[in-house]
This record gives sequence, structure tokens and C-alpha cells, in this order.
Amino acid sequence: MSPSVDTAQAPVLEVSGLTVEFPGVRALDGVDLDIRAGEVHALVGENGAGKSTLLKVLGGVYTPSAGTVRLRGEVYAPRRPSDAHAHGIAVIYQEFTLFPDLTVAENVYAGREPHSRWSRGIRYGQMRAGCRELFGILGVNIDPDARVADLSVSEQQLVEIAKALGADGQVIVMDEPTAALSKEEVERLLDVVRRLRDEGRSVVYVSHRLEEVFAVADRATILRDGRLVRTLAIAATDEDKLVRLMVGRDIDSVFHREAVAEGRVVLRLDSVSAGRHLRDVSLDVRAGEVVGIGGVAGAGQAELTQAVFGALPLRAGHMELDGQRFAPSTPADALAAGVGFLHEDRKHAGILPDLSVRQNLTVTVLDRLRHGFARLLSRQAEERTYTEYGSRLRVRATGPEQLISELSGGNQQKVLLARALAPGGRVLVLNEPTRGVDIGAKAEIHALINELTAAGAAVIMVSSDLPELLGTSDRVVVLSRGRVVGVLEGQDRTEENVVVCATTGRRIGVAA
Amino acid sequence: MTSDTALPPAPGAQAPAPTTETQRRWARQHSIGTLWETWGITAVLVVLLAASPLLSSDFLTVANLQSVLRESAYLGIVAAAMTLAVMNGTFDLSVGGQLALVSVTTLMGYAAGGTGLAALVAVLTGMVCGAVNGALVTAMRVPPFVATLGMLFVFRGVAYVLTQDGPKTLPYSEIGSPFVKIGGLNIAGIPLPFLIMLACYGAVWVLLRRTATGRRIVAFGSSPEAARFCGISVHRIRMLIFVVIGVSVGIAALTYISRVWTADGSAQDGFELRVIAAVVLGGTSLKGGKGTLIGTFSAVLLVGVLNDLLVSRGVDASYQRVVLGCVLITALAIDGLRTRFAAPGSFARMLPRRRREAPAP
Amino acid sequence: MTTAAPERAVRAADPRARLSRAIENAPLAVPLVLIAVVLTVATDRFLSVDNLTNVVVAAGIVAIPGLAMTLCIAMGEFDLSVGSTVSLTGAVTCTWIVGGHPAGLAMVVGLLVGAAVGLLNGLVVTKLGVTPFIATLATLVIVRGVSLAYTGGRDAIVSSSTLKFLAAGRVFGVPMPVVLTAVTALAAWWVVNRTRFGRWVCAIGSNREAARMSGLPVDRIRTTVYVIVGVAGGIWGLLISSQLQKGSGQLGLGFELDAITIVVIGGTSLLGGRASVVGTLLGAVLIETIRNGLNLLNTPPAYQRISIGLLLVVALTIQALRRNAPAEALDDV
Amino acid sequence: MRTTLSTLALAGVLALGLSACSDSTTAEGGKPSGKASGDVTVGFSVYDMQYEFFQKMEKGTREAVEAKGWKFKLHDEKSDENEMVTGAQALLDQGVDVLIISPFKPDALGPIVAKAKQKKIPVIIDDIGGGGTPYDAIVISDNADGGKQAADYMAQQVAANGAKSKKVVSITCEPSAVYAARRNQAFDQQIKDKGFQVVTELSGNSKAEEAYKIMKDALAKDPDVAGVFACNDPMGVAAANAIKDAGKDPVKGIVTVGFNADPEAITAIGKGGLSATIAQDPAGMGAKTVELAAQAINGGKLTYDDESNREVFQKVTLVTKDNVAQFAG
Repeated sequence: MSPSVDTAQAPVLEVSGLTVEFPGVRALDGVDLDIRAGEVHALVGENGAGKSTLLKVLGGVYTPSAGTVRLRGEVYAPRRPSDAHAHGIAVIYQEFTLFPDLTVAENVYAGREPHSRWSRGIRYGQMRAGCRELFGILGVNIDPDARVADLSVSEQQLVEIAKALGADGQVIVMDEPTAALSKEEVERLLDVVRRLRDEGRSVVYVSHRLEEVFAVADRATILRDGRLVRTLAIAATDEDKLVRLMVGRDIDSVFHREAVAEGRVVLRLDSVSAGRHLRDVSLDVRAGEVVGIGGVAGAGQAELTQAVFGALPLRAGHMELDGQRFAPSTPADALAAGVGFLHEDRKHAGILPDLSVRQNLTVTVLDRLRHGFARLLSRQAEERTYTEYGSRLRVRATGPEQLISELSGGNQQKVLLARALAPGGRVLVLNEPTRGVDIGAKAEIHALINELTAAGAAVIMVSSDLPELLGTSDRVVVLSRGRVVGVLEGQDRTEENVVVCATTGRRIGVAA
Repeated sequence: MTSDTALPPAPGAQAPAPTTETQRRWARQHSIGTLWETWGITAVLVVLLAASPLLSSDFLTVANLQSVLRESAYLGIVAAAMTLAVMNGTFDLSVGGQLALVSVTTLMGYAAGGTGLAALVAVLTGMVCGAVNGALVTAMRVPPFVATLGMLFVFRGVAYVLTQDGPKTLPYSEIGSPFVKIGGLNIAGIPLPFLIMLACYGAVWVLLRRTATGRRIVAFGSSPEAARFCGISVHRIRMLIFVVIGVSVGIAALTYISRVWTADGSAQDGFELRVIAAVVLGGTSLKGGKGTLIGTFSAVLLVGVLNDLLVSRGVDASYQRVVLGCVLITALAIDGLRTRFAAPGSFARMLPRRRREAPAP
Repeated sequence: MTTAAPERAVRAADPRARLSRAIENAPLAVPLVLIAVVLTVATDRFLSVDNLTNVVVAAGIVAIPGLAMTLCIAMGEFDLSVGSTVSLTGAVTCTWIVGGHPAGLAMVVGLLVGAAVGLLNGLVVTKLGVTPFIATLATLVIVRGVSLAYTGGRDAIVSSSTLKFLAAGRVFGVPMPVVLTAVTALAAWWVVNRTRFGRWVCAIGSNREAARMSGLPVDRIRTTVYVIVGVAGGIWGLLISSQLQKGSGQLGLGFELDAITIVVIGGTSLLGGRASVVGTLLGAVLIETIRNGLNLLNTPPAYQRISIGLLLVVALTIQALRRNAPAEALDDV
Repeated sequence: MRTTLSTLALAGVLALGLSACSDSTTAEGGKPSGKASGDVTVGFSVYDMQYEFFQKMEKGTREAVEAKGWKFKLHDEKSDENEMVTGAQALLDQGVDVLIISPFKPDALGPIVAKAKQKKIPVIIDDIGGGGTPYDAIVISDNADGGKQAADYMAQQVAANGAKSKKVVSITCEPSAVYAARRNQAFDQQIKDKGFQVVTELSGNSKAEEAYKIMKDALAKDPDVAGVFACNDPMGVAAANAIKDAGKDPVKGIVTVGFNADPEAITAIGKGGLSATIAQDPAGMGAKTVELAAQAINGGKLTYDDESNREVFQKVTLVTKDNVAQFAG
């Protein structure tokens, strides 16, 4: 720390020419950035723009392949997360870094527990008091002695935030801190962020929610495809401009939903309850229709789609497929009935990393690819499946034998879409179909959804990307705390309405 | 991460890229990294065989080679089935107990009804053992590690109980029995146990590469969570894997006990660890999803040859342990370092850069 | 099944919490009491002071490495090499004593050898990235080989009163192994529940990636735990050598499974994240009571194996059923 | 790369292993072809060289072979039945002229003897025999006699100690060790005939650790035990240690007898820590097998002590404080 530096203007953190390469992917490409003391600096960009990668460089998780970071004028090259902690940089990551088996207090103080010098015993009293103080600042009441595994998702998120606040960092980096929080909790968090700024600390704030960015940030840096687009003062811009910079073109041109004639009801959900969240959801999906599912993260979207796919047992209610009772007890049942599924977590629940593209594509339809007396797999049939779907989805791979883990995210996603189509394409359940996919692939995927519905498929699509949700679906169903709060059709189908339903719970197009 | 171009599959492809699909496939399948991954341990085996005359003058005789092959068979047969389990991300620690128990019941079966009954009893006992393991893991949801560890004690204990009055034994008068031929016969100079082992590798290969079940086994090992959403039932395949292992132990026990003639609860102590060591040495990842049968096959023979060479050089038994342990740890350390410091797949990417995790979506 | 202190401190007042804690240890206490009752009825000597002392001493001796193994398993890992460490430590110590060195020095050297084995394990696991299961399996084989080579197949026979005191001595009438175990158990309880190190070990077992992200010195902690297991294995070796008054390459065969078994029966989850010191102690007493009872009943050893195997399976089935979440059924160890 | 490195490593450890053993006792065997008369190779398959008993047996055998100017090939069964069968058969394949074997599992001798018969190579069994196989001869310690001597001595010493109790403990080897079991069987029979009662008979699996615990439990069960017999010396000495740790005297209080005359037993007897052991003579047994081998090779008739079982007995000796000096060193 050099106190001689003028904290008002001199940047605390200077990033120059930062490049991060992963095998075959350049996640960050020559990014320059400066963070000043006492400012909230928003980092915005579409999914996969490189925000999280940048944060992980600051947090010492990734080592850059080129470029430097300077902290108060001195080169800052953390080799591990503890280096970041030592330099007063606290990071709240998007994936939780909590210990489910430990208590809240132990989590908040992980790695810096106050302890007696003599007996090495942890001072639990001090930790509890500290936690209460932190939670007081955040305006929540969480028992410091509760086990983290027993907390709700939003409480866990708050513990994560308290952990970073407690670290007393000069630079606090927050990656989507509000994703799981309620409206009031968000307000309080934004207050805390403002207070931190007023104390002279720097906050790097990453969020998809532009209203939050406009509420707290002083400046914003826009990233697109790993490159810096621009850094600008929030006061000198507006949401539309920011969105245009993020997307790189006008939104309207991105999505194009062709009008499709609506057919008969293919899938019907009747008062379905499932999992911890989903309550009493009724829904019809028609042939040729795309039903978009919206809502804040964790409002029950995952439960809804997994219930349809047989991955989550129903607690109440029932489903019909083509007028027949549909009660899949496993995903295998759903697949056999022609329901295709795309999971939102491509890396952990989507690709089979050690398998080839061909094997990834055919894994859901193996029973159909057997031939002969011994019912062995037919290589020819597999090749045919690959050729058919691979070309239809324009998968760019060196061939069916390439490992899927060697493909780019967009191409992996196309393979997974092909996998979802292969069971028959009558009902498609798509979670975040374009997450982490570049703009070109996005357009291709949207075009494909159009083609499929034109051919009579019924699609349920979950997307956290509002323009996509509105642009590609015929009807948007908004969930809030596991219940349907909005069914938006025709003119009601606006961003405002989705946001209002999702965040306030006000009902539109659905009886109270 | 949003670059949409497919990665070059191999160092060769970075030069003038192959134009046709066939060429590309050839380049991918024959990249140095891929070749090493599949054939590496086999190459070591070949080198060792080539060097063997320097190490032992007795090694390259027909009788000695027959002996090595005959002796490796029972380990190899179980290792083939264990490869399935490890590729699925699990393993079976009870195979030593199973081998002891099956050997005992097989000899009892022989005493009661001759060769035919013995063979039937061997396979059935193995199958039952596997089904018990499978039921614990699937129906009772006990983690495989503990379930099979517990059953290791139980199977051995049952074998001990059955041999309270002394080990079960094949009497010398049965020297001409077809049962003895299972372990002793040579067909065209090749020992029958080795032929049985080859047949088992063939069967497991077909299961692994040509059936839907095999594909599901590997898919699950590669990513359990993704496999769930591909409609793969872990319970069905786990049950099958444990039963296959049981049957393999049954077959292995036939080739074993027809050579050794006697068994009790203590037979082949530590067998489970030798089997898993062979599978891992063969390049199958304990994390699941990745591995080759040819690797296991070669690793089994490698251990057999190495052991034979050490014995014929008169190396003290305590040093033999140290050598075999070091070989195992070296192979794994190299594997561990490789996955730690390099991205999997390509040889070219392995060297210059440190590994970083793929970015989160 | 954790005995986490903070929970107790805060919630001890809550009778429901206390009851649920009591029930948590029931899977161990119930069979223990049942077996004790059966043995009291079936034999007239089970409740004699001599016999109970035997059980407690034997349980204490296996509990010392068991407590170290509890740390290792709470971290989500294993150490299979501990049986070989027992042999090597005893062999080195006794050989040094035979060579005319003071027994105290020889014992320290033996423990250092144990620590070295632990360090080797730790470095292979952390620096070379080898899976603990296989790494310690390889050291199991290697260290056994070294031990056999070191002794050359000849037992090192000693008659050292200093060494003897370790297993047979009494302090204020309490057998020395019990004293050692009590000290170890208190230390283990303190470390697990009260110190940063103990919490970090559980943190690593709970979520290793998060531990790294939180800036914990993950590799150093893991290595330290292996060294602790190595030292505990060394103490085990000293106690065995003290009982038998010799060091030998043949000692300690299969001991690693004994140590792991008591931990697992004691309720420390193989998935890591939580450690139960009390559970491990109870597990040791339970196993030794069964063994002692079967000896008193003149039962062949085959039944001892079967009963311990079944106990292991039953204990884990109960744990698995209580866990009861379908997603966790996928978790493999 | 992985494989290149593992090749190097393999070569490295191999070299290490080989150089470490360059002083091995093995003599390289000659080829069977072109064998001159008198150029005889003796193959010896030993139970496990990690035990002192078998090290002595190997020494006795090797010295007797070398005294005749013959060649000697050793194979270590490493206490593994599979290794025993494979290795002994390999010796036959390598063209030995006579096979001496001290089998880990005598019941597994069948395939070995069968192969030897086929090749017309004589087989001499050392120490642990049986399995009903037609070997040419077996040199065997008189286990039953050892057990009997132990019982006689125990009865006599118990009387000398003035103990009233007639309770004794018998610790056996692993259940599969049939020939060692003869010791306990003979002991049990003889001690019963003397009016004693075997109150505890448990297997210590030949392991000292287990015998220690068994003895402790046995003492808790019957504190007034008068004597204990263990099937081998590691267990005998361990039982004596357990008796000492229970505050009793393993000579004057409870008569403790082991078997084998291992150094630890000899030391203990010298210091009054063990009552007696039964000495086998492994080196003498080894020499005797070579004598029998010479007879077999010369085509002469073999001389047996027990013609019908083709057994040659090696005498066992009771070792007590009185004669322990002869066995020391």
C-alpha cells in the first residue's frame, strides 16, 4: 500500500492487455480495465462474454496467458486464491464456494477464523458476534450456528456475500450476487454496495440485471466475446445503448419467431407439484407451439422441466401426453415417449466429456440403433443418426469421432440439442438453449426451433435471457416461487410484464 | 469461449489441414496422444519382452511363456470385468473374497458331481456373490466402496466356515479328470486358461463397444449427472456390472482352482488390490469414463512378465514388492501429472501450458 | 453424526436437539448394549475387571490410528498404508534398541519413520496428483517391502522396560494405552471441533474446490493429515511392538482395514465433511467387544470376520437409508 | 509421453531392483541339454524366505547341494499357493534333475507332482507334506511327537509349580495349516490323558498380534489357567508376553510352550520368559532331503522311516532352560 497515491483519481486496479486462453478458446482477448477507489464498476456482457473469466483472474483462480494486472501500481499476479485474499481482494463467485457440512459462522470465517494463540481454539463467540453484525448490515436474520446445507438458496447466497464482506477487502468483486435473492434482499444488498463505495472501497459488480447496474454503478465496462467493447460512465448512457453495445446489434433483429399454426394439445400439466418449489402448475403445450418459461432464477423452472422429463417425481397432480395419462418415473420413460430434454448445465449435466460426438448424440436412442440377432449396436445406424442430425444442426466437428469436450461451447450445445431431438422431437424441453453460445450459433439454434415447431413439435423453453424468451416463444409462462403468476400472450408479451410478474408476483393473464 | 470453430484435433491438423473427412478421422485417430493412450502400456510390454533375453536367459522358452500366460489368466479375467466397473466410476473390493469362496464351492461341487457340476457351481456362486453386491449398492443404496469392502469380509468368512475342517482339495486320484485339463491343457501350444481369458476379453469388448448397455456404462462413468438426463438408470447398469464381475470371478476361479487344487478362506489374499492395480496401470481412469480393455490386457501381462523376470533373476520377494509398487505409483504419477498440467486429448497441448479449468458457462 | 462443539454449545439447552443427537449415536450404542447384555448372560466373566480392561485396552490401541483416520476420512480420503507403517515403525524401533540405542531415542526414530511414510503419501497425493486410494495402496506394498527388506526376515527381539511401559505400564492404576488413547481422543476432539485445522479438514471434505477458492492451504492441510496418520500408525506400531517385545516385517498385516472399519462404523461419512470422534471411539469399543465376546465363547475366527463384515454393511446401510436423498445415491466413494 | 516416461521409470526401478539383489543367493542354473554326468541341478521351492525357519532350511539344503558339487536353483513361494504351483512347475520346466519342495499348501502339490512324474523328475517334500500325492519321499518333523512332548513337559511343570488347576489353553495356527494342526491335536490328546482340560482352543492365524489378544481374553475368562501351548513360537512368545502383561509369570505361574525354537523363543527361555519350545531342525531337514535326492537320482532305493507313507522323520527336541544353551546363536 502506498498512501501517497491519490485515492480519488488513481486507479486501484489496472488491467491491461489481459488474455486468457483455454484449449481452443480465447475467453479473454486483450482486455484493458481500470477500477478506481470508491467506485462501483459494473461489468456487463452477454453470457460467455468473459466476465466470469476476468473475475477468476482477479481471484487467482486462472492464470492469464498474457497481460498484466496492477494493484495500487504494483504488479499483481496471484497464483492461487489465497494470494487474492492476502492482497485484499474478495470475490463472490457465481458458483457457491460454501461448505455444506459446516456452520454459517464457520463458512463466513473460513480461512481466517479468530483463534486463541495459546490453545489454537477457535473463538466461536467472536465469530458468532461478527456474523450477527454482518447479517445486521445485510438486514437478514440467519442463525450463525445453522448448518449451511440446511439453508435456503437465498440464505446461502447471503452467507456468500457476508463471507466476502467479512474479509474486509479493499476491492470486492461480486459475480451475479442477486441471482437468488428476493426483491427486498436485493434492495438491501444494493444499499450495502453503496455504503462500501462511500467507505472508499471499490466494488466490481457483475449482473445481468441492468436496473441494478443503473441503480448502483458509477461506470460500466462492456465485454463481448472476450473483447472489451467500451467503458463508459453510467450517467452518460441508458439501458438501450448498453444493450446494443452488449449484443452488438439491435435486439429486434436477433430473434425472429415465425408465426406457426397452433395444433392440438400435446402435453398437458394439471395441478402439478414437484420438488421443493413447484406448486400447483397447470399448463397446455400445443403442437407447433413454443411455450417460454420465465421468472427469476430458482423460481421453479428446473423443477417444472425435470418433472415433465421424469427426473423429478410429482408430489401432486398429473400429466397427459396426446390425451393419454403420462407418468414417467424415470427420464428413460420420457425418452421412450418421445420427450427430448436439454439441461441448463451443459458442463456438468449435459456433455459426456470422454465420449465422442457420435456417442454423445446417440446415447438417448441406443435402443433404436440395435440390429441383428444379438441386438448389437449398428455402427451404420449411428453414423446415419450423426449425419442426419449433425448436418441439420450444422455441428462443426472434425467428424463423428471427435471428443465432444474438444468442441466449442456452441457446437457442444448443438450436439446436445441433436441429442434432445433424436428421440423423436414431438415434445422438446429446452433449458437455456443458448446459454454460453455465441451470437451466430444462437441464431442458428433459434432458426432450428422455428423449423421444429413448423414440423409440429411442442416446445417448452426456459430462458433467463429476456429478449430470447420473448422473441422465440409464442406464449410466456412466468413462475414465481414455484407458482404460475403470469401467462403472457399477444400484446401482453413484453419485457415489463415478465419482470413485473417475476419480481413482484403480480398476476397477469392468470386467475388469482 | 464463444469461438465457434472446431478445435484442431491433433498436432498434425495444425499443419495443412486434412481436407477430406477420412483424412481428418485418420489424423484424429492416429494422433500421437491418442495412440499412446490406447497402446502405451502395450508398447511398454513389447519393450520389456524385447529386453527380456538380456534379463533372463530362461525367459523366452516355450514352457516359460506358457507358464506366464497360464498364470496370468485368472487375474486377467477378473481385471477385464473390473475394467467395466472402473470405467463406470466404481469398483469391487470383494473379488478376493469371491475368488476364495467360489474356489471352495467349486471344489465342493466337483466332489459332489464332477467337472460339469463344478463349472456350474463356480459360475452360479460368482453370480450370486455379484448379485448380493449389486443389491446392496442398488436396492440398499450403500456406497460401492463400503458395500464391497464389507462383503470382502463376509465372503471370506463364509469360505472359512465352509473349510472349518481343513481346506477343500482336489484329490491326487483326479489327476486325469477333465477338470484338471481346464488349467493344464495346451491347445496348439497355447494354454487353455489364456484362451479362456482371450474369450472373456472378446466378450467384454463386445459388451463395452457394441451394446447399448456398454455405452451406457461408459456414459455414466464419464458424467453421472449428464447420464441421468440421458435416461440411463444407474441401478440397472450397476447391478449388471457387479453380476458380470461375479461371473468373471466364477470363470477365473475355474482356471485358478484347476491348477492349484486347494482352497480355503485365505486363498489369494489381496487379490482385489492386484486386480484394481492392473486396471489402473492399464490406463483406465479411476474417475470413470476413460479406459481401454487392451490397456488392462497388456497391464496384466506386463505384471505377469515383470514378476516372472524378477523371480527368475532371484530378486528377493521384499524387493519385488517395492519394484511393483514403484511401477504402479510411477504410472499413476505420470497420469496424474498429465491431467494436472495438460488438457486431455491432444499430445500437442500437453506440453507448453498449465491446465486451466474450462470456463463456466 | 458430528459432535460439532458450537452446535452443542448453543443448542444443548434445546431438549429436542439433545434427543436427536442421542438418537444419532444410537446405531452404535444399541448393538453395543445388546451385545454387552448377551455376553453378560452367556459368559460369567464378561463383566470382570480383567476382561473389561482387555476390551478397553484393545479398543484404545486401535482407536489411536482410528482417530487419525477419522481426520483423513472427514477430508474425503483414505490411507491404506497404515498397516505397513505399523510394521516398519516397530521394525526400526526394535532394531535400534537391539543396536544399543536408548529406547526413547529409538521410539522417536520409529515415529519419525511413520511421519516420513505419511509425508510420502501426502506428497504423492498432492504434488503428483495420484488418487489417494491407489497412492496409499502402492505405499502399502512398498513400505511392506521395505520393512521386510530392512529386517531381512529376522525378528528384532527386544526386552526394553521403556518400550514395555507403553503397552503394559500403568499410570495411577490406569493402563498406559488407555491413558494414551484418552489424551489422543481429547486432542482429536479439540482439533476436530475447536481448531482452525480441524475445521479446514472438514471444509476440504465438504467441498474441496470451495476450500481452494476460500484461500485455504489445501495441499498443506492434506499433507499434514497424511503425516498425522503416519505418526498415529507409528504409535500403533510402537504399541504392538511393546506388547510383543519385537519388531517384525510380518506385523500389522491387514490393519488398515481395521482402522477404516472403526471409523466407518463410528459414523464418519465416507463422503467427507464431518468427523465423529466419539463415534470412532464407540466403533472401536464395539468391534473389540465383539471380538472379545467371540473369544470368550470359543468361536472360530471365521465368525469374527463375518460378523465384522456384516456389521460394516449394516452400519452403512443404515447411514445410506437415513441419507435417503435420491441424488446422493449417485455419489460414489 | 506417459508411456515413454513409464518405460524409463520401469527400466529405472527394474535396474534398482536387480542391482539391489545382485548378492542374491541364487545360482544361475545350467541348461538341461548337454548335461554331463554329475552335472546335477537341484530345484528347491521354499515356503517363504521371509521366515527365519525357512531361511535355515534353505541354507541347509543349499550347503548340502553345493557340498556335492551340484547346482542349486531356488524358488520362493512367498506364502502364495498360486506362486507355489506356478514357480515349482517353472523349475520343472527349467530342467532341474530333482525337485525339493517345502509347500505352502501341501494340498496344491497334486499338479506339481503330476508334472514331475510326467518328466520323470523325483520330488522330495520338505517339512509339510501330504495331499495324497505320490511324491518320492517326505522329510517331516515329528509334529505329533512334538505336541506330545509339549503336553508331557507341561503336565510335569504344572505339578512342579504346585498349581491345582487343570485348565490349559491351546492356540492353533490358521485352520488351513493341516500339518501344524497335528501339533495341537497330539497335545490336546496327551494333555487330556494326563487329566487336564482344554478350556480355550482358538486360532491365532499364526500371527503374534492375534495370539496376544487371545491369551489376554483367555486369561480374563479363566484366570486360573495352568498352561498354554501355541502352535508356533511367534504366538507362544506373544502369549507369554500377554501373561506377563496380565501380571503373571509365563514359567512359574502358567507353563507356556511354543513350537519351532525360533530365536525369539530361545532368547525368552534363556531369560525365563517362556517355559519351553519344541525344536525342529530345518537345516538338518534340508540336508536330509538332499541325501534322499542323491539316492533318487542314482536310482537307488530310498530309505524311509515310515515305508507306507514314504516318510522320513526328523527328530524334534524339547528345549527348556536346561538345554537352551545348545540352541542359542
